[in-house]
Amino acid sequence: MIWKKLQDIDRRIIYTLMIVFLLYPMMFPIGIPIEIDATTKDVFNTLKALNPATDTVVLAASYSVGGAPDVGPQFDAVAKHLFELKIPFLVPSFVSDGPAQVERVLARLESLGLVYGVDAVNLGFITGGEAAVKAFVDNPRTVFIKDFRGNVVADLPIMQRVDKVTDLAYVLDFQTGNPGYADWIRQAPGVKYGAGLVTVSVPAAIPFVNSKQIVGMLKGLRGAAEYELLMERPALAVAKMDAQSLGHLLIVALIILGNTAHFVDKKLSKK
Amino acid sequence: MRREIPLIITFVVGITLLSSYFFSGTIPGTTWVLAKVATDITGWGIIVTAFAAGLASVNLIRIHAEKIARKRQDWINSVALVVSLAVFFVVGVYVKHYPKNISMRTFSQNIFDNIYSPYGAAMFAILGFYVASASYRAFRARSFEASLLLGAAVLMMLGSAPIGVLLWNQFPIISGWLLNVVNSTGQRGINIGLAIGAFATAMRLLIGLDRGHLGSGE
Amino acid sequence: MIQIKGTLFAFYTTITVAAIIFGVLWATKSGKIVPHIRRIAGLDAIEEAIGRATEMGRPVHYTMGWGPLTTSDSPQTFASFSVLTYVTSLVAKYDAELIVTMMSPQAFPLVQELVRTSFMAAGKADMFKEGTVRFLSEAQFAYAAGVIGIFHRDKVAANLMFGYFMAESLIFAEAASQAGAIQIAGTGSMAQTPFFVAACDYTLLGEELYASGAYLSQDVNQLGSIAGQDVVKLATMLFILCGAVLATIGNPWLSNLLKK
Amino acid sequence: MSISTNPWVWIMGIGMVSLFSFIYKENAAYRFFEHVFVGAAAGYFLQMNYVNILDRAWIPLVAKGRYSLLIPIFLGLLLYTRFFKRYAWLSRWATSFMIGIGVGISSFGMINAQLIRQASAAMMPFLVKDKLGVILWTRSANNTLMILGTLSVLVYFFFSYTPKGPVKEVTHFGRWVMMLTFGVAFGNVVMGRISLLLGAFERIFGTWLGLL
Repeated sequence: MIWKKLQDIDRRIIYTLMIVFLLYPMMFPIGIPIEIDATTKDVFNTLKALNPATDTVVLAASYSVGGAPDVGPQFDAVAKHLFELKIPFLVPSFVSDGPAQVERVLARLESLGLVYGVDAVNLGFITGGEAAVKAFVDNPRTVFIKDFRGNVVADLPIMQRVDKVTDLAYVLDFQTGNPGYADWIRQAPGVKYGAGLVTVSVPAAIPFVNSKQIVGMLKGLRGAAEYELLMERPALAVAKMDAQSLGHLLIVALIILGNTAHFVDKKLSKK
Repeated sequence: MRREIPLIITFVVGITLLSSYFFSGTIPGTTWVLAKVATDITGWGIIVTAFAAGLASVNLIRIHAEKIARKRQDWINSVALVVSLAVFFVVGVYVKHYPKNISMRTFSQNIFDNIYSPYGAAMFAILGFYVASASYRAFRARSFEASLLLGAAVLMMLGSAPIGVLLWNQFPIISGWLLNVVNSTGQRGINIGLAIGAFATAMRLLIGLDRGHLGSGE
Repeated sequence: MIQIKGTLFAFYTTITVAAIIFGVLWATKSGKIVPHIRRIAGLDAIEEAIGRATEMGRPVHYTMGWGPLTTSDSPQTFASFSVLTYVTSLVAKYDAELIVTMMSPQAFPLVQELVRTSFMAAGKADMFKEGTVRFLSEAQFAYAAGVIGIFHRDKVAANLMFGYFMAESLIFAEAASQAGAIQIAGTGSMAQTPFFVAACDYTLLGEELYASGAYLSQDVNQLGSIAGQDVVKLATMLFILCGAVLATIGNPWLSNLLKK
Repeated sequence: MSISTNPWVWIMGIGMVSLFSFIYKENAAYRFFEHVFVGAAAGYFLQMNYVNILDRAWIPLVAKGRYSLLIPIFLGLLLYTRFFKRYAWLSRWATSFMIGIGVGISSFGMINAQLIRQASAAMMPFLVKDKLGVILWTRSANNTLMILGTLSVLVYFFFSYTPKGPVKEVTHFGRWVMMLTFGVAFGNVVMGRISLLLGAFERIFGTWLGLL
């Protein structure tokens, strides 16, 4: 009987267990150590090797508010890193949620001394998905007419550094789906391209990392945690990794329980 | 004519864009630069899409207006929908035209930060629960194929969370192998198939062999 | 016009692949080839699902996910049109109720037209109402919130998902399963297929989505195209094998050719 | 930390909890906030599209005299002929224009980025040797597995041929590779999904209730 019941635990019990297992380590962190992936180091080292005098970077904000918990911390960490390295960056958004989220990050950096329009610009949102990526690649300087704050883009000092897409030292694209790495790979084959991915997109992107079409990749929240550790500034992302671990354990335990119940029950009913 | 013109439009636009990936320079017999024409066309697509969004919203509003007018069940919710639609639209448009009005800008950022953004995050986060219930429900080793799915999933979970390496230091190595070798293999095979299928579909549309989307010949 | 560097091989491949597909298609049209498509269980199950919904007196829900028209994922939308045409004709045949929810404003007018004309073709023009095809939201999770609300309020008995999906896939699949709906899905988005496989009753894998139009309609153009795709696949396999053999003996000829 | 006194944060917190409550049961609170959210998103996007029309069509047309923009504006307006039965067919001009873009933009990428690049990535040597000519067995085995696995998956996708005999075995192997792939993808995603939940908890239990 009990085995039959265990095969079919009410999903609400599962949900409640999830809440407990995740909330506990968030309130009382355990401090499980984190190893750093090579693809994260690629991003870090690529940025570190750039020259602030000549190089300009694109941080594309293509992450939706829904996926922001997974990707937003990556953007925060990298933007902060670029600010510390004094490398100017353009932020175009290819999803409509982008600019307002970027605004919050930039405001924080401005309070630390970032000069808007010189060190960074929030270019705003351009609709059209892949077509918009293509439009940006064709004309990075003129495709955005006014930025998110209503300035004329062409007049900003930072834009004088960029004429063609090949003037960009690195494009790092933070994405929760569409448009994403596939669109960039198709539309901008000549550009050094790195991706900040929502965890779900990672397996599908691996073949493109292996074929070097993607150079450097941050994998979800864990990627952000690793990046924070590389910068030696552990922040929010690192704090959440404990909860991740316990959540995984719970799910694995549930799967094992369900399967044990399934087999024991099958054996018992055969007798 | 009613069916020919749309087919011609699709063909001309499609061929122009496709050629722009292979060729540069001017279109033969004209002074038009191919790359520029292609950029213009994709830009126009953005504008047409924006008009389409208006059309679709009319459908949404009509359905809910009808609910309100007939006082159907849950009509209060339809009122909530229409009101929040109006607020977001009006505030956004106002801020666009008067970007220097600070109090309106703050209000606009507030409704974004406290309604639109967290509600989206909440719906997305529901996946955290669903991924747990789906794995519990679906991952039963009922058949050989199901066992493969289950085994790979569990090994991945143990390999990717920081705790996995503490349980057994081989977990990340196994999951790394699964991700880089097995996963690449499967993805590659499926991707190649998908590319061929998608290309064939696109070609049929380009030539005008698929015209189901044009409706019956009225 | 000047050839852009590095695209020569892609150019000839495009021409060749297109030529193979159209060649086989033409041969099928003229009756020289008669392709038989192997069984695709998920597509056979559609009729059963709609039949069951009819018996229960509850609606059938159809979604094509993001339904883009102007991106590289648009072929998935076009494949979904074919499935929807078939679904609509079945719904008309059984006198069931159909709800199509839309996230894409681009595809919305097309789908409205498609469903309306399919009902008309079945002689059931009155089955099409303003609420049959509902645009919910362009925003991914607002759309998801709306759809799962409909699952529960309208007590959907069958949930059909064909097209381009992102993260919302599992929200739909789990919520519909809790509402007790039978589910069939097919997508070309690699990242979402696992969720459909885990949570739906039937799932079309990868390219099967692109074969569904031919399978369901038995339209000669589509059948010919499927046969052509098979020839292209065979050629690709031989190509990969040759490449692997050449790489093993250290001959770079093919990899150099690819860079042209 | 203590509970928030900011009314905006309360709107956020109550809304989020109500939307979450769906996982236990569909209820009135969910329904209300679902409608608020759908409305908000619709209004937000409508506004975005208004801005797009203004910035990309109207202003360049009026201020810079770029008359070619009359074409997309005309096509966009044609979509609205759907409200007039007699002229509804004109809306197909606009939709076929969008389809043309989709066809043109997807074809090259499918062949170049997906077919050619992925096929060439599969062209690995069956045997890998190091500089001294010693065979690296693990890498060789991996490569062989990847090549044969990719080919088996492709065999599974033959539609106009019903597999028999040994070919049937190959399609089985192809399916196994795919099942493993899906398992990997699913397992990998669990982590990402949990981080979303953590993000939401941070807002509810941290920002709103002040417990974190």
